[in-house]
Amino acid sequence: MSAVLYGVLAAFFNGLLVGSLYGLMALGLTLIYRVTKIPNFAFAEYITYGAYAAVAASFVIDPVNSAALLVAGILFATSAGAVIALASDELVFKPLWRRGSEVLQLLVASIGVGLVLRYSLLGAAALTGGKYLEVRFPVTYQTVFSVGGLASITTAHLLAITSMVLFAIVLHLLFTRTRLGKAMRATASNPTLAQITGINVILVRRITWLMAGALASFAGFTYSYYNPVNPESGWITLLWIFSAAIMGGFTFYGVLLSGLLLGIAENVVGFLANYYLGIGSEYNPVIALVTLVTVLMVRPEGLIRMESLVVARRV
Amino acid sequence: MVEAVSGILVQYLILFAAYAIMSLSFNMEYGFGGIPNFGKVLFVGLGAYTFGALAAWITLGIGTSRLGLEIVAEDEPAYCTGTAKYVFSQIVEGGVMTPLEITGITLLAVVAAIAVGAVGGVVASYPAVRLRGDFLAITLLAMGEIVRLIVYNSPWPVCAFDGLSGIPSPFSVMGLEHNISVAVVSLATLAAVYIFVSRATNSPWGRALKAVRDNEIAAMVYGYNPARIRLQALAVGSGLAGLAGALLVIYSGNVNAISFKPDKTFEVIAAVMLGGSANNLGALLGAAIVAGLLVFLNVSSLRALGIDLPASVGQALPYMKFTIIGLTIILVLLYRPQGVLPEKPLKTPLIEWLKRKLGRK
Amino acid sequence: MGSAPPVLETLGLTGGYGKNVIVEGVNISVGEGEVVALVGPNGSGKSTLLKSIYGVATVLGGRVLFRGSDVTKLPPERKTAIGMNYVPQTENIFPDLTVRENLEMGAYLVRDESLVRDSMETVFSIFPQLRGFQNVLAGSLSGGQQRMLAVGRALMTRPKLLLLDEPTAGLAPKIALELLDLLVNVREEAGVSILIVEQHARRALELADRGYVLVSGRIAAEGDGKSLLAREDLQKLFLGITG
Amino acid sequence: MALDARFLGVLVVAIVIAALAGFMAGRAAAPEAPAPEAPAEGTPTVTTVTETVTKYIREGTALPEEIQIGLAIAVSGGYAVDGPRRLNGALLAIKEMNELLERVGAPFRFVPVHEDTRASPEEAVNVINRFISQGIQVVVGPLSTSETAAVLPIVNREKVVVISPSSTGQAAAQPDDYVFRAPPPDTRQGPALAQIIKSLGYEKLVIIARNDDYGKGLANLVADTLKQLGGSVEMILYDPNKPDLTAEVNTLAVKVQDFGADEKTAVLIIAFDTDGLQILEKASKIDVLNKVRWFGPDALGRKTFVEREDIARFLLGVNFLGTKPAIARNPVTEQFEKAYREEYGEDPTPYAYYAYDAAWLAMLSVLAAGKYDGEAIKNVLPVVAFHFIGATGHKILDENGDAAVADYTLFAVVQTPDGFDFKDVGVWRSATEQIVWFES
Repeated sequence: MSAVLYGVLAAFFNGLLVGSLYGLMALGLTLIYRVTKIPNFAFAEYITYGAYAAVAASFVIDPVNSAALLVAGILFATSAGAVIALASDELVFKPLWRRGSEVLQLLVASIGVGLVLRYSLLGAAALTGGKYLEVRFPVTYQTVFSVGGLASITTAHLLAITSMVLFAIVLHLLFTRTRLGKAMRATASNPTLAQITGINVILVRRITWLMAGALASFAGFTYSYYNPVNPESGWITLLWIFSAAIMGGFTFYGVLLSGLLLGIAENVVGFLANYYLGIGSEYNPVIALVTLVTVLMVRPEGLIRMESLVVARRV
Repeated sequence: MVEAVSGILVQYLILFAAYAIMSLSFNMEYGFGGIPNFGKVLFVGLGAYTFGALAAWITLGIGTSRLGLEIVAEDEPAYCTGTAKYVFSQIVEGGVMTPLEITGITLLAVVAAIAVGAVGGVVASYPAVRLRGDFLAITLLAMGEIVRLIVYNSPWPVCAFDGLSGIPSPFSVMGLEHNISVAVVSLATLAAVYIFVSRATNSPWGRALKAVRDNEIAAMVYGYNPARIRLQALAVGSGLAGLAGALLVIYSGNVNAISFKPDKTFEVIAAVMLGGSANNLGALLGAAIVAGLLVFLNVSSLRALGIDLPASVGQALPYMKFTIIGLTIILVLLYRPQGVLPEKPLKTPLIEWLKRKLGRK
Repeated sequence: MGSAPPVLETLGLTGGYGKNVIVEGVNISVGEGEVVALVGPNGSGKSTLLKSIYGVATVLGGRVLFRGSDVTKLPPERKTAIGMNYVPQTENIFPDLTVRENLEMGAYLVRDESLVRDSMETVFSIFPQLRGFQNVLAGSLSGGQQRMLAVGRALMTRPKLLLLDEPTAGLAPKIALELLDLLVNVREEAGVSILIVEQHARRALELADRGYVLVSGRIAAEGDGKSLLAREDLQKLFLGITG
Repeated sequence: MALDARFLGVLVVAIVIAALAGFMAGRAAAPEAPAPEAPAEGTPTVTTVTETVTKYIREGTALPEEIQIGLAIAVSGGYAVDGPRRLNGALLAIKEMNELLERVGAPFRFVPVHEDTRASPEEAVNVINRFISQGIQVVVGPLSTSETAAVLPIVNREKVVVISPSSTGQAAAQPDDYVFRAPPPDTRQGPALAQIIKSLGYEKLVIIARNDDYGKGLANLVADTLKQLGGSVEMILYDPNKPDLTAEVNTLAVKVQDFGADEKTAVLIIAFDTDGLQILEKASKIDVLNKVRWFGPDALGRKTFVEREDIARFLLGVNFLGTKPAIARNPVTEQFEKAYREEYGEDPTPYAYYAYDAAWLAMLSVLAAGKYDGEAIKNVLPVVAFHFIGATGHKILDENGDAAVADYTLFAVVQTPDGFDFKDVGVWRSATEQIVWFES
């Protein structure tokens, strides 16, 4: 096989990994959006905080014991993300929601929350000597197998892909099969009525934020396992996360699919464009965004429509 | 001290005017028309690129021929070269061109910036007719990023990541105090834009826009064409955004795509939300708050005001600035949910007075 | 009304929103198995009275007794739990859930699966139309079907008392009347007492055992449906509303 | 340690003052004339130098009590990671100078005024305008060439001196202006790198570089020179703000493979911290990229790279060779590294050295000018620079006001008892166009 074919294969593998990361990150965003209708721009910061919390685990656990450290990293990350997500809802979003704020107000509030979180972390990192301006989970990924010395599948691939697929399935089942999930959807659909029917909407909301925060920071952990993370990392990725969520029509399977599509479009098309047309890889993000816009123009409600997964359409 | 304060005040007024124009245009689209134009910065950018490239191109063309120079540029516009910067500096200092010529070029480029912005708005109305709400917002945001990434990476139209710099200012050529002149012109422009936008939003067209926002079907019943009204709103709003972009370039003398990240859109949206959506005075007030926070929450501005921060606080201020902006947004939304000035039929004395004045003509 | 306490009794109930008083000093009662209609001109506070009883609006004074015990201060979901249920005038279904899921959510507080299945069967037997649409999103049902679903959802908790807030509002007259007729089935099949606010006053009073006329937040008249309809001083009022 | 710092600081000031005296004396003569009284020979005792400084200060100057040094350094928006470290370098210099001033009883202090330009030329203009209205006459920053180019017309108009600690692109190279740049411009490092690579026998080069003024500018210069020398070059430019760079590394591997991945193929990486770390880590896991030799410019000489064992091993394995535009390490370099570590608990990054030097240059020029005035500072700055040896070595400036040293130290990765470290292994002499290896 020629180098180009290996290159395409490598780009595809890489697209899988990056796409899974986008998808994984977008799942939590989708969860929040589905239940509370908030397009949460502060979501990016939960990811960053998760990565930082994962790294903080290495202060407690000796890095030599990598299995324990991995577990501790995940625990630290998810609990930190869950707490921060819940706190941002309790302090900001819930009071606004009670007042009946419109979507754009909630969105702007989330930008405010994001600014506070991001710049606090940035300031803290910069003013404590700079060692934490960039962090990396001490256990890093390993190559599992490699094709032609070029394309390889690593433990990061396995982690990102499995966890994304797993979480997407779990969330989908949660929403369609369980009492809690249906209560979440009911709360999203008609909060007043949900309350009347005896659903504890406040509790449902809290569970939602805890889960979404934990998901976000799990993604943050995965990210720091794969790449170095700085206080702006989540923010930089946010547009991709939103793209995956919107393109997926805010359905969990849709997010999975569109995350992968974005990742693969960016990498495979980017590689081919670079190799054959000489278009620099600095244009790769453009490819992903053009994919997003094109998909939305053709299918304005996203790749998978929300109801089509839940039920048969009305005849 | 007085000089320091006035210098910072001048910067504040310029940024206020630019943000106010952007806010008024976003407010017209979103507040009155319900179109969440998250690509605002795209149109500001289009205006800036157009203004910068056109002004630089014409000025350089005339300048080089008068100086008897020839510029050879490969793979990039001539105005990106070092020689071009030399020519520009000669124009400012050496009287190579008359103030009238520079002013003419500037005005022409401003008109072009508005026109290109408006055309961009027409293009953006294609998704705006098809998509709603969050989907539209993200699509426009993505379109903005697509354009920004391309402009940032390609030498055309504004010299890629280096940016186009040193564009001669008509005020410097005229021998005026540059920043003060820009402030005066910006405020005058803002006044004109404000009158235009309030008249537009109070006109039958403005009511049609609101009708489309509140109930599209009802609006259709009354004979309005929602798609057409959205297109008009986006075209006018984006033209105004282009104007704001041109003003920013006149002020700084340079244009670089990196300045047009989505953050700027968010600042504008925050301004409108803070001031009060669907209220033009609110948009002004919001812009005043946002520009104020951006300009005054800095070590040098505070020093100019006689506030001397301890060194440690000074070092933390660049970070605290945005934390404070974030907190302000949150607190205003929590305690003044409709913004400082809520939506209401516009019948303020100032506007009534202006209307009478204008009506008499 | 016999020795057993009425299902619902209000004693000098004053209610409204925030500090705004809308209904004042209202005394009404609903007996076991009774259908009671609440009629009156627009803006007279019928819906607010219902909401005050259920606890969605603010109770500013007076008491609400449910089967003899004071439930004035209970939050709505607790009232649901003890056998009272309420169907709001609008937004009374979960549009993004299927018909089946709507009914399941109606029985959210019922933990016993078999009870839920039985209740669902009851609902389908009252509203046979819904059976075929079990897996359809509620939001895509027709207006009349949505109202049926709303009532069906409320029946899922097997309530003793159903508070219906203008179940026919916005429906075509023919469908509205069909729905009202079905409500009699509801009483038969589910053994529930009903307090109904209705704009089709004439038809409602014909169906109801008793009725109250509410004017400007106070009870202006009460009695059985037919006698109320017969009263001349009220004729204009009913004609005014039924159109 | 404190004594060392003061001693070195005093030494530098003494040199400057001597230079100033020479400059004043022979103002009409060639300004770059070396200072005759410079105490370069022999070591002056602290006492005598302090006395000189004290005398000079007492004799009265027009300097205000608080001398503001503007620091227009981005600490967010793409510079979030390295910006604060460069800022720290500058702040350290100001702190050292103030300690010295206190010691000699000077009635004035330097006050840092830092603002974040957010790596945006637009905001850089705002910051400079604020600095100007606040009366600041000398500014350290901005970092990037685009920001520097944007403020250039303004500072020329307002006569305020700007010393960029890290702009190297051509866009800000202009003669006779108020902009000075501490690092040597790419125009020197680029060709030097190409010649070094060619002289070691490599003819096929794949460059992976940041698509910004620094990366692309340098990459183009290397490519042009190498092509002139008969080599072939492939280039991969990436957006430094892109969250993930695996695609770029894959493309790099494919291009290396296409070149044959033989003993004539090499890779040149032009990256900063975050991106560099990512690229090296991912490259270390690809076989093909382990087979060819890697080169890098000064920015790769960052301690972080050798602190990560996997990356250090990779760099050692691919026989990494870096270039840095400085004469061999000098006492100032070591003193700076020591002080920086003590102050901030980590090693300085490459451009923190330049920020440190830029701040020293700014302050010394203010002292040398004897008044806080941009025009006066601009006039003495080249002379001060000529007599200045900083943490990055000698700061002679060229006609554009940019650092003009043209020799490059070559550094490699070595294994030490404690782990890995960088080691200077040779020097590239631009005059002879030859490498002189330190050891055989």
